[in-house]
Amino acid sequence: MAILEAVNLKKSFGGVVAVDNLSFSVETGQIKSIIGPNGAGKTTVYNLITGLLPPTSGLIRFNGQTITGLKTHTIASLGLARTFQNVRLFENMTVLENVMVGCHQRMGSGLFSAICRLPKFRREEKQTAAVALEKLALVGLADQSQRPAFSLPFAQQRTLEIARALAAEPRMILLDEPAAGLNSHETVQLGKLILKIRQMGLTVLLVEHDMELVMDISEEILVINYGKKIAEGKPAEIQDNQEVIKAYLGEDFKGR
Amino acid sequence: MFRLNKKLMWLFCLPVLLFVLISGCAKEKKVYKIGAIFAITGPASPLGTPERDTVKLLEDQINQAGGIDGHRLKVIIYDTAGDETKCRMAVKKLIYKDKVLAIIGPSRSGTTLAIIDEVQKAEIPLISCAASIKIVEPVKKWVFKTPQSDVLAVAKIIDYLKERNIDKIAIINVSNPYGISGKEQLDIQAPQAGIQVVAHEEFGQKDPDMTAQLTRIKGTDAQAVICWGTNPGPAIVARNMRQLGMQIPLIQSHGIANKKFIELAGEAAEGVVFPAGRLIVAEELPDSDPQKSLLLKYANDFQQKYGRSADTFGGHAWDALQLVVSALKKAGPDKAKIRDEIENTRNFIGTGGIFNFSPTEHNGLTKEAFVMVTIRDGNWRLLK
Amino acid sequence: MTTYSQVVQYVITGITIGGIYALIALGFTIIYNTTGIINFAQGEFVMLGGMIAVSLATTGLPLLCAALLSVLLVTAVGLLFERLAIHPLKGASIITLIIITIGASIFLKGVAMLIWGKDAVRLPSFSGDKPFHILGATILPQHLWILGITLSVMLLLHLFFEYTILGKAMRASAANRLAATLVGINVRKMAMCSFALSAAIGAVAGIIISPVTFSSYDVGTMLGLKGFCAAIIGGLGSSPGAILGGFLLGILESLGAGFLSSSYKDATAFCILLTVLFLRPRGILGRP
Amino acid sequence: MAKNLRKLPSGRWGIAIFILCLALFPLLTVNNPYYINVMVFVGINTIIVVGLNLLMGYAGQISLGHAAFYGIGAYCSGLLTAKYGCSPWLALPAAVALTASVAYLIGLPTLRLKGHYLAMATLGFGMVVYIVLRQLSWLTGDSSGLMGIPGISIGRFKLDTDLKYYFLVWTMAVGVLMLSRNIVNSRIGRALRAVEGSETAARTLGVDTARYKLQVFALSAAYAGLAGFLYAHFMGFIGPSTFGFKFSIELVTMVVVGGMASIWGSVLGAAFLTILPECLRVAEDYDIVIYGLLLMVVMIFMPKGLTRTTVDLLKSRWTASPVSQTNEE
Repeated sequence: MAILEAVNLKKSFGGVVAVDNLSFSVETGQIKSIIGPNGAGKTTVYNLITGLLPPTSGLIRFNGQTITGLKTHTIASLGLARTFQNVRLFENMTVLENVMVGCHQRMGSGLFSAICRLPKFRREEKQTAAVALEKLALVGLADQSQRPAFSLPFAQQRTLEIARALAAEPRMILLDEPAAGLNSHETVQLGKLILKIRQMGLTVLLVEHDMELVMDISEEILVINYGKKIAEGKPAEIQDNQEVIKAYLGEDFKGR
Repeated sequence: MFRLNKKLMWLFCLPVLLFVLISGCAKEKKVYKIGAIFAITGPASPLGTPERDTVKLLEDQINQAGGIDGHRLKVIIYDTAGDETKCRMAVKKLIYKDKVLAIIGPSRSGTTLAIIDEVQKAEIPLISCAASIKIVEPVKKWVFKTPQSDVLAVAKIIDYLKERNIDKIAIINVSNPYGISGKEQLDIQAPQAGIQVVAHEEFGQKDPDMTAQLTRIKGTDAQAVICWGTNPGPAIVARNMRQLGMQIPLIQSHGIANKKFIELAGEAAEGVVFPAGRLIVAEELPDSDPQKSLLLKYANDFQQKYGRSADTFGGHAWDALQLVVSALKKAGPDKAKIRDEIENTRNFIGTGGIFNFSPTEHNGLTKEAFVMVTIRDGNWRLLK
Repeated sequence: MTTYSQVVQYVITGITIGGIYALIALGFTIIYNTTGIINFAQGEFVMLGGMIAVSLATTGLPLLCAALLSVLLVTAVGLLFERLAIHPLKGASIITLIIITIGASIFLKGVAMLIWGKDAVRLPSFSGDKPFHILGATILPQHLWILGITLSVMLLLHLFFEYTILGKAMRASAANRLAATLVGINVRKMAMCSFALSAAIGAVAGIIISPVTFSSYDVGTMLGLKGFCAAIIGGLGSSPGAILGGFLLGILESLGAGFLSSSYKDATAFCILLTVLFLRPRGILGRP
Repeated sequence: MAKNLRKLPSGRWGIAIFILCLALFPLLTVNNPYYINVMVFVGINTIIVVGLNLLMGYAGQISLGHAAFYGIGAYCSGLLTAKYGCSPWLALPAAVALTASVAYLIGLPTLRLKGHYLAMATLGFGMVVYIVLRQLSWLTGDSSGLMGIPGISIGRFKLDTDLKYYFLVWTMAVGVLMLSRNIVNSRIGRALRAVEGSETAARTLGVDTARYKLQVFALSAAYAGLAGFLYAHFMGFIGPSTFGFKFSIELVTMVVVGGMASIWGSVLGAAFLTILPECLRVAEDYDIVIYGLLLMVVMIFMPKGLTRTTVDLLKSRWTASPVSQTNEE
């Protein structure tokens, strides 16, 4: 069953068409990648899915429910989490607090119970901290929990962002170039982490430039250029697709 | 190193020595301390500044003449910036830190009303320099005021209008408590005298242009414009009226009784009529006028010391301080007795008029305290 | 007086005052574009322009000399302000910088009060006070001066930004600070230029308005606020927006005072502002 | 585990010491009502500034119209008690509720605006309220102000001296401080700080940013309403000029000078800028020049505000001897 479906998605900024009549779907439990040259519209697709931008036309269904037009935080609460190409941590908070924000929607206490420190509130805070620490342990940041987020090295900032997204306990996670700026060792670690996430039962959608990572872990790949789909299929198929090679991968990739 | 220390030692010793010296001198007779709070900065500063200057002038004069029964007079002056909160703090400081015997000021009605409770509670006499009638009506035990209330100014203007057979007027006022209170008084008193108010307009304290308001007045059948405000607004009104070619008479309030108005309005000031205390037309008063000599002296002293002409605002402070001083002379340094003396003051000749206080009257003036003044050739002229 | 000629009168008044608002709004815009700061001391430049011109004029200097000298002096103040208070703060947050401009505004106001006292002063009109009539409305020659000089300043600014190297450099650093740095423009120097320029514009506004509305040490606050208001209505960062916003605010305010209620004149101005913002959250000509 | 939750274990001690200082302050001043009086205003301003700091420092929204809420609170309570003979203790919830709901209604359209546009919109709102307070003399009593606002008493016990009022004001101020601290270290507080850090990221994590911004806006207005209540009954008289643009700017200045996103900074900022003008009285006419200059100097040399700069200094000393903070049970 498809957990995410995009139907005839279109987004134009003024005269520029960033996403053009794009349709694709992601199967539950899959790792799927979207690749394409810079400016192909990948991040725009993410912004459309998460509701940060309204599509000009078209539909997005998540888990069978149409989510176009819903507010970002509502979409998030349906079980869709994401990371950002340019890391967006809450720099004014500790690592642990960052992840605790991720737990936000699973907690219920409002302004009043927070003001009064009701027992329910205290209990919930404790549980949340426990969950957050668990997520940090998963990505290997548990020993950094009290550091201010901005003081982490870049690679760890990226993994923290993933932990934060996981804390929302989503059904599906959208990763936006998680390997950008990482060295090869860190990239390998990241690949392992993504696989681990999939094992937990999450669906992963990945936008990435690191072809090695993409080819290694993806089950399916979608290639877009100028906002249009030019190919879709298994990694092996994509590697052999003439259209893709011509438009994007170039001759040197074929040689590899 | 040693030399430096010696210098330092001197630096510390000097103030101590000075203090000993001063306190030694002062031991002869205790200093009488009086507090003063004026809006020296802020929007009401054109009122507060001459008030402060007048008080400083008087303080010097009194001390040069040997003080009050040999006691030096010290007036501690604080700025309220026209702000109620600041004023309240200043009053507290005067009462509890400086321990003054009486307080004069503040300049604005709002600030005065804000400290009445405090003054009543602390049981210290206050002589306000603000216009509103609400300060003394109903009478508060410890609160007096010297400026002629706007009620009296309005009454004087109504008399003038009736003499000229004007029965339709337009009001334009500044949108601060001074202007609004004037408007309210006009609205009350005009109908009683059979005068119809055909237009109400308003302008902001710092508005750059009033032609819109005046154009509206021009569209009515008003026979006179009455403007209630303090500089610079009224000057702009005068100039805008001239610009619009409005021929009907312009009557201003006592808020323009300083030379600045003539300077700002230029030619447009000619022919403007307004009620004012006798100070600004002192020279034209008949010699029989009991206030004349006093007014001339104050005006000359002020001009000499500050190189500016005195105005009625400074006069209010003059009256307030002189009232306190004369009460102090009789009563000595006792707040309650000072209050009683002020309340018992009769026929006190001040700059604002002849004051007659009583337990039911804490302003002590009648509308005779006003004369109607017009501006001719860039100078004030007594009407009639 | 007919309603028609009343309307004409209101509009003419509105245009002259609106011109002043527009000039102040332009000052805001120039600094905002190059530095991202809202300069709360902008009104103080206007005040200084008027006050300095008046005191120079009273020393017997010809009006034109006094005016030019005043503009130069205020420009110097603007430069000094940027050098001493804005420049040293590398990478401070915008709100910090804004508080500094508020401090500067209080400081300049205080200094002006000490130098010139608290009373209002007036510059003589540039060419007499004899009103003349157009379409049933009356105008003072000074109003024409205001309008003429306002429009010329706008034209000069346009030419400056379009055709001079410095102007182009300032525009470039406004459009994209990073790119401007990359092509070798000294962005920090541009910040200095922007302060100088908007101080000069403020001074001009202060001088031309002084014969009509007088100057005093505290005249800047309200004018500054209205200018800010105009800049926001037009769309912050857009020069045509600032001009449009200024004239719009001036005219609507005057019509509001004439036809609605003069007691609520300032309230009218701010209600217009709120309405515009609710309908177009980025101002009329603001970039989305 | 619980240790992890409390960022500053010394926070409780801090509050205890703070309360002790406040309680002892009257003894130090030999009970001089002038100092007590100044401290009352510091307390009142603290309440507003803490609220404004929640809004500015934590939710990242600016308000240049907060004096309006202060005014609405003061006038609401003043009118109810002085004109309609209501008990102040009934007027208090009314004033707080009114300011909060006005803020809520105003916030609905306003908080969609960003940055300087929001600043200008709140400024405009503040101006409109100020003008209305000044003009509606049939409602607000008199153009120069509303007189005869009764004092507060607790049962038979009348809070008729400044000292008694001082304790009332600071009890409320400390209450507000503790509440605000609770909020900052809670789910909502984290959500707010997240909004300040990156609004987009916060939204993708399911934080309904608009809702929390609105809630904090209303809460900070409620604080201002409470402060207005305290002010009105302390002064016994209120005039519109107190609640104008100037005070709104002063409040923002207090927040920034004290330090954004710092509860203690709010106390420091309010105290500094309330006491400073009193100290400058000796300078007479030069006071506003010095005030302006000091404001600039403080911001130039401590761009992060008084508390942040001090804390950073202390921290740089601490980090010299690294202490591992990891603690798991």
